[in-house]
Amino acid sequence: MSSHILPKRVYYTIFAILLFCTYLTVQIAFLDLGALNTVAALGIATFKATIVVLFFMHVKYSTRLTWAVVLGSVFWLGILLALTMTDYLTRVWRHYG
Amino acid sequence: MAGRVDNLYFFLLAISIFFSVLIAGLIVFYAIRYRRRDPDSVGTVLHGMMALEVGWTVIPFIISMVIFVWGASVFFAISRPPDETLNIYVVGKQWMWKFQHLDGQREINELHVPVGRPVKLIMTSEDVIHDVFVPAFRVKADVIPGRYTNLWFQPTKPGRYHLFCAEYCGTRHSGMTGEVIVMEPSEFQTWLSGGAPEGSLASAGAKLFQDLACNTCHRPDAQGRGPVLEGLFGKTVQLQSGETNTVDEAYVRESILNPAAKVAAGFQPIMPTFQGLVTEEQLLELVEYVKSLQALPQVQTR
Amino acid sequence: MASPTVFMPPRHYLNDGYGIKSWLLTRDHKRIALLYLASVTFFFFLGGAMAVLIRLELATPVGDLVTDETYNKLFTMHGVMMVFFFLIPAIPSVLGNFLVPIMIGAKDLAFPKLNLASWYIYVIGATFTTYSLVTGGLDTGWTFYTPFSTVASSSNVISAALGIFITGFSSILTGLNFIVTIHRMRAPGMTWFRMPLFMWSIYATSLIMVLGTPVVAITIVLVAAERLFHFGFFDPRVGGDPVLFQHLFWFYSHPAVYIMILPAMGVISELVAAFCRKQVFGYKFVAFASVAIAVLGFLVWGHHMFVAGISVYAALVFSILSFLVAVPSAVKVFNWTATMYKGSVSWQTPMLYAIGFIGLFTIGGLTGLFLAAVGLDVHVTDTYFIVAHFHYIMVGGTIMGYLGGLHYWWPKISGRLYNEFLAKISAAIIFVGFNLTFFPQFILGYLGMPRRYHAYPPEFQVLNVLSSAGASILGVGYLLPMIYLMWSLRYGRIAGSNPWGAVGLEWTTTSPPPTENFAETPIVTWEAYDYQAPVEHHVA
Amino acid sequence: MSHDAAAHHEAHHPALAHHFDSLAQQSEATTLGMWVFLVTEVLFFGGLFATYMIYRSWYPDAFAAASHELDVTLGTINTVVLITSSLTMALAVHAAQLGQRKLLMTFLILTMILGGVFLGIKSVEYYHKFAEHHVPGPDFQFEKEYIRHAQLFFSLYFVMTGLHALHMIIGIGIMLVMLWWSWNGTITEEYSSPIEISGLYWHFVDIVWIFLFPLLYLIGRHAH
Repeated sequence: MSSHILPKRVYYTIFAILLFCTYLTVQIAFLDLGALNTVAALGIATFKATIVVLFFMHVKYSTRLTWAVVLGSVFWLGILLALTMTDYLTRVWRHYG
Repeated sequence: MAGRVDNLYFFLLAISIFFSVLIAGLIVFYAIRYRRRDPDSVGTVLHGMMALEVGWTVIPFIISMVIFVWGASVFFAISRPPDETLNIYVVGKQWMWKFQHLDGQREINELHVPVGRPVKLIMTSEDVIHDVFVPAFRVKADVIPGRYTNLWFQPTKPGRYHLFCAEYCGTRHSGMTGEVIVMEPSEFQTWLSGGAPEGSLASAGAKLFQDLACNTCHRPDAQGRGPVLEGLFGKTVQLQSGETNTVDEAYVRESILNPAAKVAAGFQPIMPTFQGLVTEEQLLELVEYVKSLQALPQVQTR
Repeated sequence: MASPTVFMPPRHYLNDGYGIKSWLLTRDHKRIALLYLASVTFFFFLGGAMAVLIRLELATPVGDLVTDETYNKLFTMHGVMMVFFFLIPAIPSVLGNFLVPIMIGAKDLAFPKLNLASWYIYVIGATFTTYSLVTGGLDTGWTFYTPFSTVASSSNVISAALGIFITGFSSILTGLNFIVTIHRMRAPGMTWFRMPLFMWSIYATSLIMVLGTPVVAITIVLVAAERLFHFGFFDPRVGGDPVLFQHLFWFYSHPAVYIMILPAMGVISELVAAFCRKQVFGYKFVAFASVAIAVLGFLVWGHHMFVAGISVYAALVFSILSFLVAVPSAVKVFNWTATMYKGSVSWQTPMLYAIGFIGLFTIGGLTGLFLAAVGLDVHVTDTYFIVAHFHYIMVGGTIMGYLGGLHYWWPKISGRLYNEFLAKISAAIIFVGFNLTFFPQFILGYLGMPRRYHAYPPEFQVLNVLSSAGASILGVGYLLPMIYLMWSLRYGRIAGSNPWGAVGLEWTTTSPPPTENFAETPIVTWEAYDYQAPVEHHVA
Repeated sequence: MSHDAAAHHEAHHPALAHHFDSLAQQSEATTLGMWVFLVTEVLFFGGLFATYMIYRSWYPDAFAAASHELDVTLGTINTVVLITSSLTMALAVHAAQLGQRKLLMTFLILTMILGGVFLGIKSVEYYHKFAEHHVPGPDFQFEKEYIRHAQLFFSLYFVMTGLHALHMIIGIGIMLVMLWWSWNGTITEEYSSPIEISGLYWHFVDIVWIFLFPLLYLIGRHAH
């Protein structure tokens, strides 16, 4: 729907942020931060994904229903990951072999 | 144990009968009491009563929580074996059960156990997922390839009880049955001593330990390149990666099959993998052998 | 019925174009519903035939009718056919497709071409699965657990998995179509709380179809990758975890059982309202109960794996959540019962099916509590207690609901009335045959007879013979509706637009309805199931 | 679902399907349809991410060792290529909304080219894997210590990037159709929703890669 036409410069700024974040995530990967590496990598990736969703996919200006669908998909992915982890984090005997 | 499961079962049966009869009775009664007498009659309007709705949401919730707590307590009892148990190893293989007592007896599809003593089965599978199910003891546990699962029961009455495979495992899944034979302790001893042809599991493990040349690196005098195994079982060891790890069946088995996964601190990951070189039975023998190695007295008598 | 003019409209969707092309390339949701009706019925009887063979085999303790190899293929195909090709598509694709646009006053579904595509995808998926049935069958069970399905099974796992994978998309497209239609194409005045409860349950079912099916799709891709390219995802020899397969599989397959039961609950809400001529008691609670079941249904899959080696802590988490999902179902049953209080309860066949449903679903649901209690589940899982539980929900619930709905909307679909007397007899036969088949299995289960056994110890024989006897009665019971419904197409009395005197947009248009459903888009001013408003305003 | 005069003007618009009341209702429905489809895609890849998460938590060192075998520079270039294609796609949508046909077609072609470049680089990487025997199966070679768990990593690598590449190919196919519709005038300023929803699909495929890149390529790089 030609609901909300964004000015071109919004796209270019978002593009620049995305490139910078890519550069950032690659640099951080080469520093030894232990467990923080994964947190940083996922954090940056989530940030990049959110700005793509909000601006490139116009969700920022879309109906509340679209918001519900987007948040719903993330929530259901969370259910799958979280409840599976309730099993794997608390298994007493180690896996091996 | 069977008693506790039965009590929970009868409690639930009572609740189910109560609610089924209630609902079935009500709908049949209403169907008859308010049956349509003339074709155009319309039902009287009843405005929903919030109290009723909340009532029949909260009450089933409370009942289900009671059942949950009771079920959980029974499950805790089932899933945590007592400390002192008679350990028996079980290897499930496509369509047969192999049992191994610690003193070396091997049995196929039959398991002799003494009455009155808690028995713990330590189980693994050689191919697909199986499941040891003894209906009389109300116990069941899947047998998964690649790791040990365990199950415990305490028989109270001598006799012969069915043992089924309860996880579909292929063509002769229904043929993969066996029998648990519960005997008086005295009878069990005679049976035990009668059939021990090639010595205990640990002794078989010791022989294997030499054949596979494990002793070249694992020496009692700590000169070898591998850690000293005497008295190691049950202790916690420091790992290369800084974590600590208790030495139990799973750790011994993993270190044989996949040595580099959890290298002990101060040692190089040079041990070759034995994956595919040792069968499940041989693994059990080695584990028993390591368990049987007592800590040496301080003086190096060997 | 007392409606003034009983006539068959000259032009309606059935005679709006003739010939194969008008059916195979139709975009009319009503015709697509009939295409689904034909294909779904075919697979119901194919799966049913296998069930009869299984029961015949189990009449004797020794496996003597068929070899154990064939028996394993029989119960696998019975499971696959019934679950993926009958229970999941039946009510949503047949009754849902036909009624969703009419019940909300729309001309058609949001994406008619996608709707036809979803039927073709269903047929392609079904062809693959039938191919694998004909050329040697599948012996992994409908659950195709690894490492048996990936390493040990030598049957046509890939072609059957491909069939199920493709049919999954037909389910996704149907769900997607319903969600968009309900959100975007309701007639003016048709607010969410004026929609019939069948729509609420179809909406909740569509949510599950869309959110659950993709996960079983990826699980099948992983199993296929493991079989074809040695990508050992679930292979313990490479460090994979077979229990992870079960997590991914049941993440979809438990919500799938709610895909099967929720539409049937929707049908029952309609039947109880129409045949008591009363607003369903606690309309909002029943509506939200459907959505609650859909959401909570995704949190409970672990109760299929209590003995499969998951940790004690996880077992308790899944157990408590499983008890939560039981509460909305209980609320629905209580509300149906309360609706019948002081209603004008007619004893026509659809209502008999509804009463049968409520009774049997209550037993099915309560036995579910046995399985959610972990301590008890350890003993009864993988035994005939489970088989009895889910058949009480699937056969006692979904199929009773499906037949009730089919009978209730048959006049609207075909414009003809079926023979009431014959219908009541077949309903009674089905009720008796069903209980005789599956109630003994509860006892068998507690005595410890495991599932999927080709031969069993002799002491279980008596109950098994009872169950086999019941199965043959049930088989006959299901054949009867086929006969008198087909008969009614030719010789049934003309139904007229509202034979039951029910309230609902579908009863305001002619039977069978015109291709665009309504002469002009209706404006809805009355609440759902408002039987107090003057009757004539409901007849278009 | 407004019943005002505008509906009559749109009533005969070629692209308006018979069962919709207005173009606005139709494009709202198609957009919602695409978003619901993207939910299924999120959960489809979600199953893979769950598998990845568990096996990486079980075998961190093997995954780190195997991840070092992947070429980070090629991965980074691919990420930049895909983000640029997301930009050109967004600009294509922008042009379609303003009815600038020429600009729309150039951006669509640019997006397809960038997609092709991505697939090219991907096939180069796949070739390296085949050459170095890193494809799980009988002839899989890797350092002795992690030979078995590395196979898990590479199985995940091939299935995740393979499915992603498949979705990329489907995306390019959609772009071709959009190019054809833009060329023959189906797409106008009034009726630009097909471009918008293909844009949604393309951005989604880009988001999947945004997560795949760090998870597969950047594990434990510091040890390198």
